[in-house]
Amino acid sequence: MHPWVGAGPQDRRNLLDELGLETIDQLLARLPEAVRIDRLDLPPAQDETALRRAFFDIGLNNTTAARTPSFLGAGVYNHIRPAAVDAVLSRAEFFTSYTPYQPEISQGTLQALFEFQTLMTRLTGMEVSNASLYDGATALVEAALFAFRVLRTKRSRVVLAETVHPIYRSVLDAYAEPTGLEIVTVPAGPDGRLDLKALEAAVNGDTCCVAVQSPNFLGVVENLGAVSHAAHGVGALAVHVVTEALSMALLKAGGHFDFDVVCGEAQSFGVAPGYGGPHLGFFTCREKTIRQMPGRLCGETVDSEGDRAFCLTLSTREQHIRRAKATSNICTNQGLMALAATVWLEAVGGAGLRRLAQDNLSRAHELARRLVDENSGWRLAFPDSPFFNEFLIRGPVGGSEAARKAEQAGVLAGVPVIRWNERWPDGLLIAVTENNPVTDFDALIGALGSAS
Amino acid sequence: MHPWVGAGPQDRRNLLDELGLETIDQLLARLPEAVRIDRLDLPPAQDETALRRAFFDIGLNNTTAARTPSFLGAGVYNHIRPAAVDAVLSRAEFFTSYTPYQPEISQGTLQALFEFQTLMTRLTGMEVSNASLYDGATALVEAALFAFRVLRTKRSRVVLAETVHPIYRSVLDAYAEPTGLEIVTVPAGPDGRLDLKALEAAVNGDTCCVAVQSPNFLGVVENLGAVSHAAHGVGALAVHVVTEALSMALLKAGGHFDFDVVCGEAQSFGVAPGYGGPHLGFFTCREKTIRQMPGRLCGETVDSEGDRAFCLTLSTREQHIRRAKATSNICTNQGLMALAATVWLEAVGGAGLRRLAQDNLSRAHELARRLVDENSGWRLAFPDSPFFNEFLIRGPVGGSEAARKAEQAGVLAGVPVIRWNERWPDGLLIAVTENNPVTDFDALIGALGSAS
Amino acid sequence: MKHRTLRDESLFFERNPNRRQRQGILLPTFDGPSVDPDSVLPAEALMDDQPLWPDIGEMDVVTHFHRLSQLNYAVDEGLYPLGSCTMKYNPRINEAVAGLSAFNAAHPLQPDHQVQGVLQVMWELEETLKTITGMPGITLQPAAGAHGELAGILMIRKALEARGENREIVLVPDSAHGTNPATAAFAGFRAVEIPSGPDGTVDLEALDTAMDENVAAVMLTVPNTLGVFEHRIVEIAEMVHSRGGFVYMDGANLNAFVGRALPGLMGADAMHINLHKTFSTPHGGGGPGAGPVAVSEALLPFLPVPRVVKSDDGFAMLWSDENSIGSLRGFSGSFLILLRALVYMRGMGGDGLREMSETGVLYANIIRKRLEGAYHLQYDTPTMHEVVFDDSEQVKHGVHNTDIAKRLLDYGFHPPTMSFPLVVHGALMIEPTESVGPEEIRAFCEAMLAIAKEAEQTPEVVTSAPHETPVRRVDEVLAARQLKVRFEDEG
Amino acid sequence: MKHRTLRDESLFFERNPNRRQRQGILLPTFDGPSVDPDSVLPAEALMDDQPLWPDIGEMDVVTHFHRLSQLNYAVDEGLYPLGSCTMKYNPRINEAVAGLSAFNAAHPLQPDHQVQGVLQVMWELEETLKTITGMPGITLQPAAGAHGELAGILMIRKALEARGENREIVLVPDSAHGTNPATAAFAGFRAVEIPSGPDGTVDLEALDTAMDENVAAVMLTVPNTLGVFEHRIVEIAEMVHSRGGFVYMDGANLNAFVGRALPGLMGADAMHINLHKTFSTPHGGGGPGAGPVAVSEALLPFLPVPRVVKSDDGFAMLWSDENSIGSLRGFSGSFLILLRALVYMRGMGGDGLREMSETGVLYANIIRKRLEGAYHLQYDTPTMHEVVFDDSEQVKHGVHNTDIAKRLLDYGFHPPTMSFPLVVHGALMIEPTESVGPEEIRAFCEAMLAIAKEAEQTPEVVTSAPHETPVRRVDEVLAARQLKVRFEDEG
Ligand SMILES: Cc1ncc(COP(=O)(O)O)c(C=O)c1O
Ligand SMILES: Cc1ncc(COP(=O)(O)O)c(C=O)c1O
Repeated sequence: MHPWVGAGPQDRRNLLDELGLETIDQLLARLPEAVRIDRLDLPPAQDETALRRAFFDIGLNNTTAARTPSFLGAGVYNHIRPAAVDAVLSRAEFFTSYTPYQPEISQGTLQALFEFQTLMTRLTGMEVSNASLYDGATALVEAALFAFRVLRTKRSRVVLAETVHPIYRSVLDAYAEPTGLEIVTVPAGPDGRLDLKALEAAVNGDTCCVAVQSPNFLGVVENLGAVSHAAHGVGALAVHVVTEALSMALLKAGGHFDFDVVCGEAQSFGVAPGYGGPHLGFFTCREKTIRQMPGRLCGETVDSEGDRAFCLTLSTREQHIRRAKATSNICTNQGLMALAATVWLEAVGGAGLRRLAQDNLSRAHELARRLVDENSGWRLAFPDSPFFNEFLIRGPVGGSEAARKAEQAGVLAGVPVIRWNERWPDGLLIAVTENNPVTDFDALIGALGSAS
Repeated sequence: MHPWVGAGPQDRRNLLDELGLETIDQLLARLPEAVRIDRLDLPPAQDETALRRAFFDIGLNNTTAARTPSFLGAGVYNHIRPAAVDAVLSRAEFFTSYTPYQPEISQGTLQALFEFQTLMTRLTGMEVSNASLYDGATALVEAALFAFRVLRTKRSRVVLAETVHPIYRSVLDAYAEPTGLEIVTVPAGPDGRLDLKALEAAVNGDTCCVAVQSPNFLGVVENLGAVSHAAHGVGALAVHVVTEALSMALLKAGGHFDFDVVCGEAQSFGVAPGYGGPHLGFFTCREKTIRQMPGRLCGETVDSEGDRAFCLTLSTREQHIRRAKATSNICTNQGLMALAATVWLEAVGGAGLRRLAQDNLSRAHELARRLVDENSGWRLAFPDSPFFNEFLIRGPVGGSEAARKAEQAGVLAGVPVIRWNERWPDGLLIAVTENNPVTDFDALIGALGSAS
Repeated sequence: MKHRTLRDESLFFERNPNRRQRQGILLPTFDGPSVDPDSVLPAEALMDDQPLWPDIGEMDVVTHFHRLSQLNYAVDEGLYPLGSCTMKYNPRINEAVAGLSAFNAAHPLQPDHQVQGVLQVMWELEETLKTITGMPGITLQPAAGAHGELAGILMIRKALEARGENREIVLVPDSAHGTNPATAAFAGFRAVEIPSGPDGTVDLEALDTAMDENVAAVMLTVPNTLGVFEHRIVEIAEMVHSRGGFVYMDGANLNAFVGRALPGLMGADAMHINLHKTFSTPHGGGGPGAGPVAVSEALLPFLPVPRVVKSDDGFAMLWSDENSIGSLRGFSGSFLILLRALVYMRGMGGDGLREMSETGVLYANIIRKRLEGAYHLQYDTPTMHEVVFDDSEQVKHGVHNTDIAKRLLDYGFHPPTMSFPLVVHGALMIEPTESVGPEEIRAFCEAMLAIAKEAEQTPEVVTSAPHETPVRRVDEVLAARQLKVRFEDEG
Repeated sequence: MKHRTLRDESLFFERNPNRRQRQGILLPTFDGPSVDPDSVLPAEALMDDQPLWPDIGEMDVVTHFHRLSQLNYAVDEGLYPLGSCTMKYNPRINEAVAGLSAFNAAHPLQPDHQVQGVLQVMWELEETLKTITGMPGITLQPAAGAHGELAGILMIRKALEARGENREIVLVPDSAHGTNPATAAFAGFRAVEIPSGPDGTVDLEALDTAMDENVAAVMLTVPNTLGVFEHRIVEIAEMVHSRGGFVYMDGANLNAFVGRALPGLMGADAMHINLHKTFSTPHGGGGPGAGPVAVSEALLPFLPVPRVVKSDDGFAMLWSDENSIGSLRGFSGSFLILLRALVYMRGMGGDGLREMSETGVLYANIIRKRLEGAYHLQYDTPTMHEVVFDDSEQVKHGVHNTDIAKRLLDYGFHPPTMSFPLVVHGALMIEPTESVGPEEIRAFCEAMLAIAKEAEQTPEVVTSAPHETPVRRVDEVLAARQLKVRFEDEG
């Protein structure tokens, strides 16, 4: 019997005897003949030596930021992941346990979630945070549905900035029809920022929310105050979507501009890029709307001796209690990623987080300056718009071609944005983090120079 | 202040205030001027990103069995190291704790040691085992000193088989003079086995022990019964040294031949080659001589409520109690490696261990057969002598040259033995483990063929 | 039983409460010029420079989480018999492979030729899942089971649309998991419950009545949440299909029959597969999971994008496809979870996977047999991989299922799932972890029997449990009444 | 204080006691022909095919050790104030680097050109240690501190031999660690004790008398085991040297002054450095460690082989050297420990290393200040990195240092070192872990003060401690009297 199966062949024999049976087949007698098979046509079990070799070899077919200078961002960032964070995550007490439904032997997970919620509210300037959602894109979807529920009217119009991550927008599109939402997209101006005039025109009495991303997909910092003003002007909710969560250490998030929801992706906080997942959706809102919030929530309480304790709470919002009337169908969430973010944020520290954001700002602006100064032909797509650690550049060739050439020079140069929107300049979106030393800058500048 | 220092600059200030001091220097006032410095001339601290890059790059300058077919053995073997073993060893409860002097909060380490001792006695066929020594070479030294103590006479002659690992022999040499031992080496016969006639001649009334390795350095299985007979014939102790501990699953160790000590190296049991350390010295002997045993020992006892418990015992043999009269000066030992071996041996299992040894035997004999059959020019140095998973081959060129050529063909072909002994055939010592798939065989045969 | 002192662990925010300057991680330093935020960012957008929380040293961070971890039970501690949740052993080799930077540093927007290894893994996983389900199409995108349900239901919706139909109802048995009706509602359908018959399976007559031309799909769990196999599944599927509906199969219980039966033969049109249940990826204290969906021929055109395709030049990501329902999340899936599952499947091989399922069923039946005298069994239909008892015997002594659960904690076991499925009042839903040896199953049964005895003889010991946990019984009602969901500094 | 139920964990040998066929690890399979042992090995050499112990599944192995681990205290749980042992935080980055197969798969008999990375690490570590000690030569070979002592004393022996001298005595202060006299004896010398003076340092007059032409070396610990700096170290070294002896310095306490003083300036001829103390490599529940030795000009010719040398072609291993004392172990050192230490040193930088030492001294002084009223301090000489109290105040109430230690366990702290150094009767030797925040130091002091109060008011609570540990007070006397050092099957 396979070592991952606890009982050997003699054990099986004994247990069958105890049941008064001859064969396992007798236990499976209820399976109709028509659906049965005897065995799977799969290769035999591979031992660990073989597995390690095989996957190491498969991995050789990937070129990644681990060994190649990379400026890829666009919603997934290559930030530090300290060894101490990995060490905590590899504690079996955390990674092999289930959702903490039994609080008495889950205080570790619960307290960590409570700390996660606190960290997220402080970062976003909001009052309450849930314990995670699948990812940033689904967090945006949940925000739109949340707005619909909160308003309790039949307002179904979601006004969406064009500068929201195009993948998030397409995800929202996929959910829109079945959930009965109507999506209206507001274009960006030539400065890469949401066109506020167009926004004023788009919102109306049928609008349930206005959603804006800042820094937006093009790296540009939006005018959040104006957006919430426009949304609230028509009685709609204002939703701030964040894809680079580190930005909130330096740039006020929606909570400071009277937004009703700040949500998005917190992969930046200690979660591996991992070709797109698992990542960490987050969702924060106002206390008064907490009962409409999707996802799990951890609360403080006491035990029977009056000592502080934590447990999941307000589960009457959730599918396992409320079934068809739940605020969302989410069950398994991204618990371990929320833990990763908690460890990461606490290890980086409050002052450290600000320093790190400041570091990213400095690097990105220095690289932008050098790209312009040293590479005749390459320039910022939005030279007058503020940015944090990501910016769009244009040059003598298109983004895709530049990226291809840079790859030959050993640099993952950035994300060509043309694939999503013909209206956007055909450039490269460049993200810079603390993991890009100056030698990466030199490599990029050299590569783009030769791609000119 | 550095993050590995718990107190920040303000904390330091506060604590100094509490002590009524102005500066740290005041705390260090007792340091004489003449010995002081202000700072170390070392590079500034490197962050983790920098460290990872730097050591990854340094590692690129190593070629190892991890990515290259390897037949290197000679006392250090490339056996499986299952992920589950690593996972256990990375539990902070094990790897960040001290020697279990406080048994009440060290039962985890203690019970594991008790299990280690049990496993080692079963493997060696001996009665008692200590909780580890530095490595196989020092275990041999300790065995000789142990024999000297056990006999309580002034017998100082250590009769050593020439086929004991040459590095072990040189280590014993280094200790011999200061400890007052006299080393007499008995040569091997042309079959690669200890010359029993010469042994008879070498032992005498001044002999405290006879030490033999089996399988010996050349891979050949020795006649253990004859050795213990010879030793006991003159009232000396018989010491069996083992460098490939896996062999004991298939080949009776000294315990089955009335030996007084079975000791050596257990790196094979889940410990990384690691360029030579940390490895795992082990030492087993008879119950009647336990008080002369070097190193720590874990024993079973009860707690104040009568429940089974474990603690370190017979510490009156050790330096911290007995000081100059201790059986050895060893203090820190190889605790975590003993744990690795325990996890490894239990995971591999009793029947599994036998299967694994059988597997090694099959592979080694098949490779030997193919080398001889397919590579005209290469042959076994000792064609009529029994071997387990390691054997010496001779060919048209010397071992060193063959290894050099094989390296160019991408194979770490084996250890050239000529460097230690001009008397031995100038060949290659080839070790085969379960981590050598048949493709490795093909590579070696190809490489040696072209080296002919 | 042993026990051990654990230090009270304050909240992170209570550490270094005076916010003294400390440092938790040595951050990379930038040699270039530092940019003043004021000079490049609008003043009104800037946070002030007050740290949002304290800084503590690296060791204090590590001890904080070490101590917190000590308060948790986990699969590595032993049997975790949560029904429906399928707590499997998480092989360490999965983690080792997922730790390779060649995989975890891959960026989802890299061009295909740079990530052929990633795509190969996804492709092979799809092929393996096709073999296991006997179904022709797979999407790896969903982030968990519930998300997979949504993907399946949306594909069904789209298929109906393509047929020009506008059906409004999804039928869901009363024993179904909460995500089933919640998903149906989320996808814009009305969830209508159908009752279970006396043997715990779907009441065929009720289904017959309910299954009309307004029904888009029936959602069935096989085996169902009572651990009972829907033995008339083929007839049911035929009935549903013949009336123009689709069969959604909740595959959370696939672990009961891997290698012994094929959902494809049962007539499933869509079925999610919880890789974090059947295929051993860790639960992570609540997630992440992955919920690939297998689909029938009929739903193939509607599979989400992006998805991996294979051609002569290697593998490629298909980012759009005419009839696809689109993308239900960012990027193409929780890749590092998918990777772990593939390592597991390869590590098990076909026979290993079958042996695992068989052992789950065997253990569940042994538990049933051993506890049957002491705990009441509402449905005595043959048990597959899990068995649902109830507390009716114990209620006579004032002991409820929650009390039994809490008392088990004192015995060092994680309790079964409580109060689900809803069709069993006071349910105790037991699903054994198949990777433990029979000794552990025995120990669990002994603990359960001891508690049954206590319930009779000293019920107050049970009702006041747990006694030996880091915190005593937690007041969940208070938590909901006096909501406190974040830490607030005193000052 | 919280506490938590832990399952009793049987011995591995008691699991699957009937030795039913199971499998713990899927072993690699060999496609070639299987060889019958009887056909290739002598019959009398063969084991019978009875397994030597049981086989259990992989999960059972993992749970076994998981549960065992729960019974241990560890640095990651908090302050570990073991005097002399120097329990430091073990940075996780060390482990990450040591996990690279480029290092851990290297074989010690590979030719130098294949392992230039390994040799570079060793070379750089030697250079760093030279800077830290101010001494011109290093051997990385010793496996631990005691092994380093032996290397040092053997070099001294050889140096004397080279001079044609045959000195027989090594002087060791009465406060020295047990390994010092044990090493001297091991190396064939007679260890002679010299008393401490009233301030805890070496009695200079006694030394003056003892230090004759038969004395090979004086072994000094700086600061000594009382945490007191030998402030006349330079004079002592001069005296010893002027009479033809050598100064061996026990560097186990080097962590008290890294970056603030140099042993090279103190006149040391040889000093071992416990990388597992001063340089953060984990203690591993008893080992492994590494004990490199720094030597003065006078001992350079005698350094052990093999050792790394640098040339224009890169690094090389020197396997023999005319005057070398030879090899004291297999191969060239515990390389993976050396590697961790270098990662730590680079991660700390020169300033970080100094700050760490300073903080250790600061914490020790704070602890001294806070506990001074409650516990008796035999030597009130200024404290460096550790402070030694004794139990004389508590003995008045029948409470001994062991009782205090055991009671601390109930408070969730590891106790200080007990009954060492021998010059203090009933010693409690406290050395703080420098990486904890001041809050942890405070909590420890509060626990110590609470126990001092208990000793006065409710001494029986202390003398019957521990109360909240996985096992209660362990009978160490019985263990030695009724020796049971391996498990024996019943049958
Ligand atoms: C029967 C059943 N269906 C669906 C789900 C939902 O799966 P997930 O938690 O992965 O979203 C679960 C999980 O508990 C389940 O047990
Ligand atoms: C002062 C002193 N010297 C020597 C040693 C011996 O070092 P090791 O345990 O590494 O052999 C120790 C270790 O406890 C010590 O504290």
